[in-house]
Amino acid sequence: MGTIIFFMQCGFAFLEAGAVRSKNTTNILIKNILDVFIAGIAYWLVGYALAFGEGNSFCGENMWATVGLSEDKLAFWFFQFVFAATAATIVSGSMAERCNFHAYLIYSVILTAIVYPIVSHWAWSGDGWLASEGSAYQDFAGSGVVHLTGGIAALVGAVILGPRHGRFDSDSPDIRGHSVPLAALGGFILLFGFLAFNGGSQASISQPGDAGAVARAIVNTVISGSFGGITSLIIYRTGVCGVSNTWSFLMALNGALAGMVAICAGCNVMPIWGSCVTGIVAGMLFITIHTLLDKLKVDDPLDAVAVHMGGGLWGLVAVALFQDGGIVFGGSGKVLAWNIAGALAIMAWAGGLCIIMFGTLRLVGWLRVPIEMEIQGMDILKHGEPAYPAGSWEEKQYYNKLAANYQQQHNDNDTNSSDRNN
Amino acid sequence: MGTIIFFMQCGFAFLEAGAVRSKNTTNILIKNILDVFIAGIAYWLVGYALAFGEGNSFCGENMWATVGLSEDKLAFWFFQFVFAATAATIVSGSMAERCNFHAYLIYSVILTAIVYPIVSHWAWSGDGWLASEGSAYQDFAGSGVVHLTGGIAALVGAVILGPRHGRFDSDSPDIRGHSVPLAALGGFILLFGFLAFNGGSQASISQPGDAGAVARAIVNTVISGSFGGITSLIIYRTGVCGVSNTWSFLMALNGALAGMVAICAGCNVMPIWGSCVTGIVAGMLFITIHTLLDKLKVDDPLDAVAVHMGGGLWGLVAVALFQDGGIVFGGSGKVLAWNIAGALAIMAWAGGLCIIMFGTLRLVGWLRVPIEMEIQGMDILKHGEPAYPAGSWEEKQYYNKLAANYQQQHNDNDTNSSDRNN
Amino acid sequence: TTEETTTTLSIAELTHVVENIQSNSDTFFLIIMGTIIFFMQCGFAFLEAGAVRSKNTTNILIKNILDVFIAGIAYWLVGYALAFGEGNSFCGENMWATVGLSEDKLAFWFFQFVFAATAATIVSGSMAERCNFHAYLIYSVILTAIVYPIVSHWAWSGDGWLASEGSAYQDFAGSGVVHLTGGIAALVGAVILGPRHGRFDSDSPDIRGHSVPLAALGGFILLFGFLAFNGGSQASISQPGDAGAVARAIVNTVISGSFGGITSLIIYRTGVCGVSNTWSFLMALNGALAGMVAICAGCNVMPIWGSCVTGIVAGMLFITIHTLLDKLKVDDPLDAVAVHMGGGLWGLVAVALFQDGGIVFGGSGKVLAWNIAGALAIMAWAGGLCIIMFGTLRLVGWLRVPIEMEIQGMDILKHGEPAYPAGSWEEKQYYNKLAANYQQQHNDNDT
Repeated sequence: MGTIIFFMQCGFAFLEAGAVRSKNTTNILIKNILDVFIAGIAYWLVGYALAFGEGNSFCGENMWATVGLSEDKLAFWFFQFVFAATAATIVSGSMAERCNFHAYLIYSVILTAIVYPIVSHWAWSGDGWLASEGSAYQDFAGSGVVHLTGGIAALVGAVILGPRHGRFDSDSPDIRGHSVPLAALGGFILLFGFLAFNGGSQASISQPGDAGAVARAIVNTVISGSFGGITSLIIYRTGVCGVSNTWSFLMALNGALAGMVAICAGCNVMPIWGSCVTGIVAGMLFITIHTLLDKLKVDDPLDAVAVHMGGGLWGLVAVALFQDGGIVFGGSGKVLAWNIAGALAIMAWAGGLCIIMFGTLRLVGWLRVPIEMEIQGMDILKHGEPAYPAGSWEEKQYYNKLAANYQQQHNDNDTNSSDRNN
Repeated sequence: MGTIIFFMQCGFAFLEAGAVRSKNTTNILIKNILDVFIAGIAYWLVGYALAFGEGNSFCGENMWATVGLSEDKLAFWFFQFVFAATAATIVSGSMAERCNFHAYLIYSVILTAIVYPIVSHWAWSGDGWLASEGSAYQDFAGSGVVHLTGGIAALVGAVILGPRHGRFDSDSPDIRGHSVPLAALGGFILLFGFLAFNGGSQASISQPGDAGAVARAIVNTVISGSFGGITSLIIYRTGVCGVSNTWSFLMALNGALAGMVAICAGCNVMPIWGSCVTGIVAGMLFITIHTLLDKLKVDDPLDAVAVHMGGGLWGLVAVALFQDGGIVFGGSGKVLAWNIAGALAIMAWAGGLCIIMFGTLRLVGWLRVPIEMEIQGMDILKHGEPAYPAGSWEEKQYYNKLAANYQQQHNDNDTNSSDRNN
Repeated sequence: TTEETTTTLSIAELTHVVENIQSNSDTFFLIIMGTIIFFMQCGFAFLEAGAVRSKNTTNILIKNILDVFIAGIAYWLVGYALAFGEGNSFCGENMWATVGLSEDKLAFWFFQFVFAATAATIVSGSMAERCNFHAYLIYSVILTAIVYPIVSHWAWSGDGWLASEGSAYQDFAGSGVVHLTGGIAALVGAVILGPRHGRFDSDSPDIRGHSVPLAALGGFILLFGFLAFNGGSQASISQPGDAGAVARAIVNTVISGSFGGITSLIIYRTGVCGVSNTWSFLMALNGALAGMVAICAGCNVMPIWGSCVTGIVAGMLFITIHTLLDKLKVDDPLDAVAVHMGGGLWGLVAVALFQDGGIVFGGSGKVLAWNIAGALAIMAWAGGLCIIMFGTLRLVGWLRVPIEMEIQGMDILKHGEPAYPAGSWEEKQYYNKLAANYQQQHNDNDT
């Protein structure tokens, strides 16, 4: 299962690669692949110790560099490492196309070594204050721990970094991703990976009831994602948000992802109609936040904030409402209270640290690339590897075609101008 | 296993995306992703009840919206849902580039809610007439249930919809897909998914003999696919079908897929040489149907009919011939008779329903997009998301290159004309 | 006494049930892992597709998909028999076309078939963009039917001379058997075939792949597949200690790959190799792959810090061989030699050094000696056969495409399927844009 979740890195990479312009494609790809390597190293050296070492209710304190980790726990290490890499990857999306490479290196080390591990210690380690006996915090597959943490970091990053050049100029056209198929590929892989993400969070399969819980988690993920996708597609189509009213592929995809994020927290304990409602609300919430950020001139090329922060927050509420014995069944509000407390703590911790980190980077001028580099693209200037080198596309078929078409275009223009002259 | 089969949706999406022109890429991608979501909703609400609810020999009658479904069965639900989505996806291929989006929404709901579930009830539910004790129908992984159903629907759809504008004009060039790599990506994912599709159909792993059956299913799938691909590649190369004689990638890929479809029915009970023969015949059959449809001016951009209907039909015959104790071993023809009966019933049911459905859609004028939209492409007009937005590819390297090349091209042309003048 | 009989019976039954579940879960484990490794073919295909020019994309894709089909047929008919049939210490001699293979062994067949296809695929990378299609068909049959199976017989079949009791050869997931074999064949092929037209001309620019995203896709899939490749090599999951070994293999693979990638990225950035000093995506990716190849041999027995060192050295070694081949004017478009031969060789050494009880722990050098012997034997066998094979093909003139075809690209001339047909990209948005830009460009030039 960890192996399949690992594949989600590929999904994020292509979702992001498709959503940037061709001149920054290599840049976003290298960020995503380094997320894996950096997480591998940082989580090995520091992160796992902070997360699952023995310690106090705030953080763990031993097993640095997995020294002293028993062999049985290696599979668990791998599973948790993949989660850490996922949390870090979310951020690179909202900061795409304008973030400096050095700043990227710094923030991804800090996120995977410190920010995320401590959150996961709170909720998933035996010692953590959200996992202790008195607590009723419920977050099965990380709506809060993974997605809210990543989403809030993405929001802070996007705000401090500022929008891309020309993004909110009234006279320039929308900035679009350069390739819908690449984004779609990423989306499909993420849908596939989410099934493993939510199913695998049971983390065991040999106990009585495990198989049922895993199956329930997967079915709920499918249903919530389906309703999320259809909901946001239809809302976008009606145009109530003041935006265009087309059948948008990216809205359907992101709505589905938001639905899947929202069901993370409770996918093992919800009845199926509950995940249906969760998905619908997640789809609506996604499109609301998407529109809102646009209004506030926060530039998030990937909608990472709307998907992960929106979905994550709602997920923590939804589990308290719809789980068997939850509030809509007349249960107590204890889970809801604890989940809200947990969400606030996560937002304060991750948000606070990110404000300090990104703020410092901005003050010393490392956060953002110079405006010339932003216009020319980072692939050639920074990485020396244009994503689609013009020299490797030199084929007769294109030039013949182009020459012919240019000729025709030319003629058309002539006709047009003569029309105008008349 | 179900999770990996789920990934086949991604395979279909990219096989189809690569096979259409760039102006309809977003359109086909959104169809494929919605197949998942629509199947998720329709199969949850209606389909599963018709397929595996308790009922009569024609259809099931309870467990609508999975109410009353025990937790043990959720994994089974997920597995069957993925199959339903697969059957629906096959159809979108043959109707690509000219089918109206509303028509698409309607037919995919009907396919996943009614047409496919009832067929699967017949063959795979305990109550179904093809699964009853008297029946000898054999269809392990759905050559008939999934692929023949999807294939016949694809055929009916393509015929009623008519060919794409300019497809069979004698003076216009072939319509080609816009990207072989995307199609290849889809193909590779499908090969990968088929291993899980056929292996996973055992649906249990803890009984004695299960592991052996799964292993046999997978090895047979590999062998049949390999021979199918090589066979159709070589036949195409010889040019006996009156077509060009190049080493065609798409022929090799589609031949292999046809081989894998054909082995579905008997992959658990065939000797390995049997799957070798099955693959070879499937490859030949694929290329025959491909040529035939071309002659009949039926436009199937994806060869979905040749792969799934051809492979599916032959698979139902092949299992009767080559299984241990089958006809070539001197066994009785009972399985063959039942399988042919089953195939006819499936074709009558799925074909009949599709004729009514697509016929009605055509009569009310919802089936096909207007000719202007077909020429300009649906991505921009319908979805507002061109797959490769020109604005996001504005890079200096391309313009410098293009200007230089255009100049050179221009000069070449001048030289050529002056040559001619001399 | 009746009670006793029933008890014994039920215990016997229980044992039977447990054995049954064990063998089933072992088989299932192999199949799942094999299926994921099968997906590595897709990874190789796209890594290579992204690394060639657009005019040869279909060509490299068809080679990669045929690798699967050809390996399926050749390994079924001949390869498996040579590899795992009963026989002598050099090769197996029965079970041609899997006749006589028991049902239990089918999962094992599948797993080994996938490995064979992997070894063959490595070669198509280093020979990309100029190798004749017929030559490709011939060499991939020979590689999957003869060259690779015999190597795997030596090391992994009970009869093989590297697997016999006296031997201390250690190669868990095939640093030597798979990657060194493929890497040496790739090297021989690239040398005999010669560089691409214009590759080392001083005045022409670098030849680059046409699409970084495609290469990246392949790379991500390979990283994913390697986890299964190394984890799955345990080949069973029901024995005590199996789960631990699988987990250790996967963690070591992650760590070694991470350090390999970061190391070669940083070295390339410093520019010490005399090359440009940018943050290169392909360097990071290939360094990570080299790290993962190098950890194959010992991923089940190394401490985690050992795989950290292995990865760092693999990253350095990768970039050294990459630079060296460039200097020697050997044209390897995919860096297949540097990744697989470099990583594979180092892996065989690393396991002897860093495993629990290895040389750095004061252990004996026996494993190292045997591993070096094994590496030399593999290089002699695979290298020798490839020299004969590629040499003959070159002599009869089948090895390389004519220069005109190389310049125009093989997609249209050989396969009739351009990867991106110009006719299917006819959209108003592009022409309007182009016309406007050309105009502007024109004006700029005038200025």
